[in-house]
Amino acid sequence: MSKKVIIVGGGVAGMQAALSLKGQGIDSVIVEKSDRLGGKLCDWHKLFPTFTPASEVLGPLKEAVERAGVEVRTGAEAERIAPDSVLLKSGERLSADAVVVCSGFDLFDARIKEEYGYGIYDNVYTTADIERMMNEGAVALPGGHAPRRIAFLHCVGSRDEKVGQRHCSRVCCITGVKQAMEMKTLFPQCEVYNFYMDIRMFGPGYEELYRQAQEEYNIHFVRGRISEASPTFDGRLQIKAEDTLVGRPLKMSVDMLVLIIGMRAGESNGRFAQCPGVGCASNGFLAPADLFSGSVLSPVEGVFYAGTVTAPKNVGESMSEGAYAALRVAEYLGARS
Amino acid sequence: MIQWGYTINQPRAVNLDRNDLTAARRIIRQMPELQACIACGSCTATCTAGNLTQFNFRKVHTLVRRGEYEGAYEEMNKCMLCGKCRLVCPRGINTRGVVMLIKRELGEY
Amino acid sequence: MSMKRNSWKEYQKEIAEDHYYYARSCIRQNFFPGSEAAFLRILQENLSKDIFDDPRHTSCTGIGYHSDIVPLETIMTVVARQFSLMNAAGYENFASSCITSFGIYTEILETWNEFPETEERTRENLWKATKREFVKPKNLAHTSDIIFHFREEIARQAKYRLVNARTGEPLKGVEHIGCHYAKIFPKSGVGGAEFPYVLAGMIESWGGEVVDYPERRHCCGFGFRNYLVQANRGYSVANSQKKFESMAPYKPDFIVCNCPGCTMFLDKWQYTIAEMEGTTYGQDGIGIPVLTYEELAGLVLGYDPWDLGMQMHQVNVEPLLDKMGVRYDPEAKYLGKNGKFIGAPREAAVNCFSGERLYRIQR
Amino acid sequence: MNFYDGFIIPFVVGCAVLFTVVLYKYVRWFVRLPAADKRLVRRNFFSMQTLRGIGEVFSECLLHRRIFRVNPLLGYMHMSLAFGWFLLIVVGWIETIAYLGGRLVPIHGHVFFKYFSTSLPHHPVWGIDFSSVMDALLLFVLSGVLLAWFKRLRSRAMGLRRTTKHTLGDRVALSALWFVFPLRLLAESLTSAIFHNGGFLTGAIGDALAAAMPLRTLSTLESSAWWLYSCALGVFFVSMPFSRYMHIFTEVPLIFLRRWGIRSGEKPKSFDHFQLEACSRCGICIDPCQLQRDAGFNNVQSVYFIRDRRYNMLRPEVADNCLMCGRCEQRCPVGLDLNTLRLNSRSRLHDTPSDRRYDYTAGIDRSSGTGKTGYFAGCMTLLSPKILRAMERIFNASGEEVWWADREGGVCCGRPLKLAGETNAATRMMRYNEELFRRHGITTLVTSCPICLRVFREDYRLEGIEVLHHSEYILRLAKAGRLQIEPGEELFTYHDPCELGRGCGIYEEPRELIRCAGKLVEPAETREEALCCGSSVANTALNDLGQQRIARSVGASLGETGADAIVTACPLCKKAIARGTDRPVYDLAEVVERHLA
Repeated sequence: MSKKVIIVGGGVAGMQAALSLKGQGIDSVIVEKSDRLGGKLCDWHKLFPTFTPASEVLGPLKEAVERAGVEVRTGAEAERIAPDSVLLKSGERLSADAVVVCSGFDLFDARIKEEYGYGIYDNVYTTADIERMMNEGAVALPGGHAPRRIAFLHCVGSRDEKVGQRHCSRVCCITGVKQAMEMKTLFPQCEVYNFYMDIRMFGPGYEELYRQAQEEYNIHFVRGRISEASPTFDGRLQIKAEDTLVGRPLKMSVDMLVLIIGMRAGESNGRFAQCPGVGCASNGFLAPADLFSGSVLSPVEGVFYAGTVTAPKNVGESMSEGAYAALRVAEYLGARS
Repeated sequence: MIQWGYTINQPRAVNLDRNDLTAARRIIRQMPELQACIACGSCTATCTAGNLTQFNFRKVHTLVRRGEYEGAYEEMNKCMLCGKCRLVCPRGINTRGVVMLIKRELGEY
Repeated sequence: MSMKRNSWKEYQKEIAEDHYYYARSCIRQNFFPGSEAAFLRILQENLSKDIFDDPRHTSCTGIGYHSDIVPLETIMTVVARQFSLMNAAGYENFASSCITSFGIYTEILETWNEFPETEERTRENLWKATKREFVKPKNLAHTSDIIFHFREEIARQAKYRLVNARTGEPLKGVEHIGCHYAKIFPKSGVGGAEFPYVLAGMIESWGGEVVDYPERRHCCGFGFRNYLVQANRGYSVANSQKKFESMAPYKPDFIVCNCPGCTMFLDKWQYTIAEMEGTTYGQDGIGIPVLTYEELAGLVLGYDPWDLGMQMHQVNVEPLLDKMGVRYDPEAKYLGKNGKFIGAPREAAVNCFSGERLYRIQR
Repeated sequence: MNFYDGFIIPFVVGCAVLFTVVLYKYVRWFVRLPAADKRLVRRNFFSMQTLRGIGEVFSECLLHRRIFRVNPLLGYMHMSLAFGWFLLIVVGWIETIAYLGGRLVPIHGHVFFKYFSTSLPHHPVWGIDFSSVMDALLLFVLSGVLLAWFKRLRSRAMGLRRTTKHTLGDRVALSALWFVFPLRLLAESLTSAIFHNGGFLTGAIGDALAAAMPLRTLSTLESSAWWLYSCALGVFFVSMPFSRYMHIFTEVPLIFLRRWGIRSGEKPKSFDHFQLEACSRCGICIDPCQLQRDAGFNNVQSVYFIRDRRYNMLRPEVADNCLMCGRCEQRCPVGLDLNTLRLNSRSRLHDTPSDRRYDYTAGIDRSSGTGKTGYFAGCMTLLSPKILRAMERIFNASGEEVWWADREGGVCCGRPLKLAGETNAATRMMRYNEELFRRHGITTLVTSCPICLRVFREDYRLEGIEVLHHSEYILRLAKAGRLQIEPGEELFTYHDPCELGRGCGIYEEPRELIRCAGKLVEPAETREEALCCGSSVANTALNDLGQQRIARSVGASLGETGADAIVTACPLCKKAIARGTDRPVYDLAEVVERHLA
């Protein structure tokens, strides 16, 4: 009798896990709460640090999943998980031999940082908005004219105790750099300022991109967190920060303020953590068995993790974890039969 | 005549709307690598002049890039051009060239 | 503004409907003596509420506390005594007129909440000092919260609205919120810390238009130590100046504050700046009238401006009165309750039309 | 005999313009010489120097001896043009005199003698067949012209990888020059075709032409050819004082002034004009320039710097972008003080009054130790603690008591500032250090930094204090038996620091010390020809990438020796070369320290 694995979440990690399982002759079902596969990457335009279109990563992956004949159940949201089953919101219970949780992360809701005026002033955007506008092919101000000055603010919803987000979301620094370069390419006359607390360029080619942004794209990096944004008389925004490197307050008006929003733990993590043995780390992400050899294992046998459900990760890391989780699932199932 | 006993303090904020950034842009155009400064401060740490006075190369050029030119020329005149900063700069910035450039561009401030 | 209201909804604050114990403000009753009387009159006469003005209560000693003169233990004991007086009078809703006091009360209540042993010590101290005990108030509100709470009722009774009587255009009002109102605990203010709605709500309900200007959140510059030490006053006035420069392009018709200190400084610093630098920020080269919310409510309800004590302002309020169409007797401005002339201030640059300055402006 | 024909006008006008302008320039520059320079002229005018100058003019201006050293073919080209033309003029005059005796002949007489002398009997005078002699000389010059054309096509064959990019004026003058001699050949041949008065060359060509076309055609062509010849000369003469060909004359006064002891200084002065306009833009300075061959800069070399300065279009990007390594100066056939000229240009661009600069150094003294021997590490050595430690051990081993001038941080020696052109300010730092040295009563000053060494020797007033580079000092200790250096088997190669080698002439001492400690192998370009590490403090314009490229190329060339380790004697060179090689790079002191007995 063939074994069945349920994969919770059809983002890149989930799809890769399904494919890798298939490669080992194990069937799986992807349970995806939205109506399409791909997760948040569907809304992304280009990927750092190479400016590869997200579709070039997602397209082949989706096709492969389709070709492999993996069963995909969209519009199905998992409510509870257990090593042997997944309970859907609809009340249906799917039985399984193993469960891989790839439910990803949630984007931080920038409205919570009221002082930046997201949702209050028209010219405050999030990085997700920028990607959406890029996908729609039109980045422009509400009035339709080109921005003369753009400010990016790093760490919105990351490393911020005031909003209960102590962790670093890792990928936002490089996202901010990437988008700053994209904006500079779109609007060469525009001045782009990135306000940061620390710049954390952890990945291959990231530091190089950062330097390129500084040196070739003339993007200004100011170390200091914007404290507040307020509207100006001419419909722009005034922002205030401290230029901590010179120890002086700094203020300026901008046409666009882009909040580089972080990753917060998926809202479903709490529900999944009700499975005995499964638990969340203090930052709300699911805690793996250990951070080294067991990064894709939950403390419960039969429940596996892959991707950003355990911590902020980039696309490549999430996919690698998908493949690695599949390997560990196969070992687990093999040992049981 | 009222004796106030105080005067109105001028704002300390670097106001990028009011500052004239023309000279800063000119400097960056001639020395784009200056933008690559990550403010590690090793230049200031090793600075021969900085060990004898308050001179802080990193701070001065950062202020200049923000359009705060006042005093930059005088500050840069404290530099001895010995070149230690250039040897320690992890980003390979031509620091001595920056000193010369800022002095050349901001002589009138 | 609609979005701001959304954010305000997240900061709903419970405000008692009736039966308030009134704690006065040192600054307000000294510099805007008509305001507190007006508040009591509005509550009692217009809104038919029960509010107790207890002659036995004291200063909260907040200014002393913020000037490092009064220790924390002392001020906690003083606050405990106020609560004890409230209990004795049979009230459980505490209404503070002063923002500094309001901040003190919220901060101390929160401290007691987090550190119950502190509360215990305060009880002991109060007992030792006065042989009193106390129960914490059920509801703590700033008096501006209460006016905000009844703003629609006041609007219904309004005799004047915040519109230009001649053109029908809404008057533009700058609302300035005292720092200690919600910046300490956003949940303690109506609308939170970033987009407080307490004064904006009044202005909107009474027909005016709120100005959202870049330095809206900035402190007026009082800052206790900044003002109390003469040599530091330059910092204090610089803060107000920053706000004035930021709001001036919007051509506001008035400024309304809920903190007595802010009202005083935004009013008096305009005089100072005009005298020192010759700069004024209002229309026609004169200052911007600065009002307490009680005065604003009083004007809307048709109280006589001189009964509201508005002759005590440094910046003349007549331009605002004229715009609103308020009827008043210019001759009666400096007449006391007994009809005697109380003396008039000398002309000041802040009240002179530009070009006709009586004083040479020192630079 | 009549010496007039319409075609002489371009030549005469050209000559007039040429001599007027040249005379005006020389008088002006000479008058403006500083009094001290004029005194030197007066004092040395009647001395052996003047005679030696004549010799030098002959060997350099005419024979171009120094260019022969760069490349014999290139030397021949320059010599044939210069000496050949000179002989054409001299022999031309002799020919004129031989035929006409003492008769007054106009200036163009000898130039167009073939044309005007058709009425004279065509036979040897004084037993000399002048026609053939002149033909031989013309052939000599033409061979040079031919080589010049060849050089345009294949400069490499003549020892030049790159040649100068010329200005428009230069191109006009050059084209005119190229046409002068072929046109002369043509004109004389045509004349001899008609009058049969040619020598072996012009006569032969003339006979061939006479056989090929009728007399009428010949005489029309003859007149046109003389016109063209005269025009070419005229154009060349007019453009000469404004183009690079000004060097033909200017090198002569330059040689004499230099012989009389006049030099350029750290501030611009009138003598600089003689140097600037004596540059022939031969381009020999381009190839040795590492900024060109490694860093890809093609507009900053001495030839372009001098050109830009001469035409008042010198920009800081050009003036500042030079390592001042001295490699081009070493090769310059005119012997120009290229570094000094560069320096005083920078001084004009950057120098500022320095009334209060470096006042903050007043009263600072962080020196330590006592001893008659002082050690000045210099800023760069302070960043190379291995050198510092090695020096300390060497001092200890030799039992020397040392006064450490700047171990805890000091004031820069001032040379970097001076090299950047801020000579006034640099002086203030020099005075500070001088005072510091004197206060501590040292008699010997040792430094491990050649940059400091050079400024101590050239600009400091240190009477009574002997200034030594650590290579000289350590060698002296070794020779005096105060240090025992044990020989090893390691194979070293040595990089000559610019400031130490070309700058101070110290080549032997470091090598001798290395040989005490191991074996020494020389790189391809060494001693006077040694490469620069690329990080020279003299260059404030070169970016990091440029420095790295040069370092890699130097590292490669040192690596080619197959040595186990690279030794140098400058902390800056050490750091720079280490970036460009995977071999260990040591300072001389470290090598000695490791081999101390």
